[in-house]
Amino acid sequence: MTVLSLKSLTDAELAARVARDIPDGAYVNLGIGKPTHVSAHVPEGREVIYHSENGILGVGPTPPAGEEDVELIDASKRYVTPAPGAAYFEHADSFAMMRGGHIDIAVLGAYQVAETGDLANWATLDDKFPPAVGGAMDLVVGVPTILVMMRHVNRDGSPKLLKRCTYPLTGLGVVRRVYTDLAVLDVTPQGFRLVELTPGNSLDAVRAVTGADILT
Amino acid sequence: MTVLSLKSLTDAELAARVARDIPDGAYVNLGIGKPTHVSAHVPEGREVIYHSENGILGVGPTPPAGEEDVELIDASKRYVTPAPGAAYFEHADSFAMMRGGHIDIAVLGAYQVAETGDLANWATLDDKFPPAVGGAMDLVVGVPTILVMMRHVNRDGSPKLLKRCTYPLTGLGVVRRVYTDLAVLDVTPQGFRLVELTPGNSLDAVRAVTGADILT
Amino acid sequence: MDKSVADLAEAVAPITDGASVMIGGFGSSGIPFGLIDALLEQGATGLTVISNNAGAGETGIAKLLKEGRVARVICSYPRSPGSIWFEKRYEAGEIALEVVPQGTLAERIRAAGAGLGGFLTPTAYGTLLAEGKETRVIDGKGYVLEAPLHADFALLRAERGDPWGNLSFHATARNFNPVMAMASRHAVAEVRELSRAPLDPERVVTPGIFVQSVVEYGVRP
Amino acid sequence: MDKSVADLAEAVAPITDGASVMIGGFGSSGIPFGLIDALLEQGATGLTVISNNAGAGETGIAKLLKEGRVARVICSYPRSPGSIWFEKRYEAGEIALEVVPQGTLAERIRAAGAGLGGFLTPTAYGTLLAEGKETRVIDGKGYVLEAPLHADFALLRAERGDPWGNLSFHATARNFNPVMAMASRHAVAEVRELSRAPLDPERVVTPGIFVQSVVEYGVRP
Repeated sequence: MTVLSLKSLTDAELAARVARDIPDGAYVNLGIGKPTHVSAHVPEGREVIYHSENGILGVGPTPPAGEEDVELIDASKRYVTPAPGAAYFEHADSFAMMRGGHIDIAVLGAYQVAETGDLANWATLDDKFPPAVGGAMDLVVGVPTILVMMRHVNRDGSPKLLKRCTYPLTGLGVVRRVYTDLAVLDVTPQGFRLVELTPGNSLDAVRAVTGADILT
Repeated sequence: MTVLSLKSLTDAELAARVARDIPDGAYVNLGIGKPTHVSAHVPEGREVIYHSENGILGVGPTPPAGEEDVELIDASKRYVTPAPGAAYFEHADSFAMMRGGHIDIAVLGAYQVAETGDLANWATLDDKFPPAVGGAMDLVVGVPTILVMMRHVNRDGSPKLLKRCTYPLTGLGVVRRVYTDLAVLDVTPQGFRLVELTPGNSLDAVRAVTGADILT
Repeated sequence: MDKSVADLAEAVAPITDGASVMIGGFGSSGIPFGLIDALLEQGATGLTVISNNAGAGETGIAKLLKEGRVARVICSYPRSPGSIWFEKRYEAGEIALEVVPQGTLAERIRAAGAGLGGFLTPTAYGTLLAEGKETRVIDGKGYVLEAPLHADFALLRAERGDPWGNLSFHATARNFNPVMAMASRHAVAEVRELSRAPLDPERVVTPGIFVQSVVEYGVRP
Repeated sequence: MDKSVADLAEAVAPITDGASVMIGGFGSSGIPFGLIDALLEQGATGLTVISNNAGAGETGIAKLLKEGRVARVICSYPRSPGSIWFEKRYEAGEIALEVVPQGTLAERIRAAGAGLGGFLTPTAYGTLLAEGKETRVIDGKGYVLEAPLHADFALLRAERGDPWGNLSFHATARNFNPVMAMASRHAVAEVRELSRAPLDPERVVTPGIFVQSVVEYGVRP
């Protein structure tokens, strides 16, 4: 299989690649899962303010063992601390920040991304598996820059980058850029456009595991 | 003129009459003008919590001279103090209290009240006179018990209690009870119904200065 | 004014079978575990539970689900690590589920508390969760009309309360608690510390007008 | 992060002719008098002013009206004791006036800040102020559809601020300031005290994400 000849970034390498694109002074929401690792990789000297939808702006590092506060967590339910300049607030205010366009960047995981920028990251087609939408739909309509970070293909080798999503959508035409273990792609009016290949991969090999065209 | 033979309550007597009907534990909004005087007359032993739409619940008495705080005022722009148990909040929250049905009673002044409970208290028909609506329209749609206190007639002797208001409306069918210097009247599906005449007035004399029927 | 009640049992006594009950909390924070346990003991059943999550492990909402007290769940994120009782009841078809985007859930609750008849939100436009709902396009952007979400009761968790019902919160335990207080006919708050003196009016997050009773429950989870 | 600016002039420098400007305050409280004076000096004209009142006496918004800088006023209560400059400009037909019920004004501003496309409010249903607006009846109650109200700038008054833009307020000076911070593209706050240390996260009323610059102005009116 073609997929086996590709060289994947590790999760940490992927997080570091995304982090490079987070500018100083940005207000950023990190989705649960892989995106939470981005904050650990933001280059020194940049002050990034993290929003967590459960009511904190200015999420700081994990507390030392033994100093956890069960009532001070992020949206992934991990223990956190307040960064300097942090604020606490309730849920309606928190989602006003998201929906109202105040957050600059959100980094989200995805099941599927379409070349139109459609995002599917909340429900599969499995009836038995109860759907759980959380705050993803609010983020994608309000945050001007939606970045997706994910594996380029599913475990079975099937593509996650598609002409059209087959899973229920989170939002229409919302994704700006996709970071995978194989490539970085912008979503343009013409479709996916290559920004860069991750080290050791050829465009042909990446195209072979992508369910849509890649423009260059 | 008939109006001259009537015996009017003073403003203080009228305020005291309204105050008698404010129960212990009520959340009350007092409109600007005459209604602000009601709080001074609530009988001893009752704890009434006053809401002022500019962001305080638990309005206390006027501060002593020299201790005024220009940033601690009520909706009539009078200096106030916080009562025990008071809270400060912003405008959207303040009007959520009003519109959302959380305040029990509002006491408002009026230009006109119709037998249908329609209230006119924000604009006249004078084009030169700029309209100023304030919070009255929000109060009347949200507060279940709207009490009006006003003079029974205009200075020129014309009635303020009418079959239909001639001034622009503040709200439709919202007034529960009207306290005037001549009588207390409930608004019922059948129209105004007499609760009591103020001392020294006959029903016939009051009817003569009222622009709608008074049921007994 | 004294809205304090002596114990958790008295606080949840008014809750009847079939009631709709908002329950504050997100993840492990801001959940009124004391009140939920008291509600279990009290026995009310056939409940509609409105909460962000549907419980995890064997505590809180998970315990209500385990004991079969819940007929319907309205939430944004029912499936979490350890949400086994929710999953069991859901797979067995024993509970009705309404999934609402988290911000829409918060805003629908706030709208109820604020006396609004509904609002237009861009959230979920063009998705499965907007199916059957009225939509409109304004200046090229699609919106979904969402209705206010009221409840009979709210169970809240706060850090500090006073006899007037004023509440303040600790860190991210604030979450849904303030809007739920606004949207329910009868809001009950368990507070870690019940102060007899009034809270500082500048530090009140939920003014007492939104709270019907307060009970001290000192345990911090 | 440092959102503090050196003086009032720098804070209002970005405001252009024809801009819409929200101005916090109710009566005499929570008005950014320092920023308004700086705006007068700066010279921007043809402004749309969105505020609860339209000024009184010869200060604040009244001075902007007196100097002919205002083309349009959106407010709930323009006529107050001493609002002579508003009345003069209004009677002379020199300003356009939109009167909005106070709660609807606050809610329209909040809706803009929260990214909503509008909301249904019972306020003003059946009155002159609902004329020409879409209405509907839900469960027998009438509602008016109201649109969000955005602005280019907001001038705010707060008690305390920090370099991250976090704000806290004093007593009833809070009023419209927090929602206006949310609804404007560029919110400027004058604060009585600019703290170099961050404010206590529990005491922040307006989180810094809503504020673009902060300037110290120690005078309390």
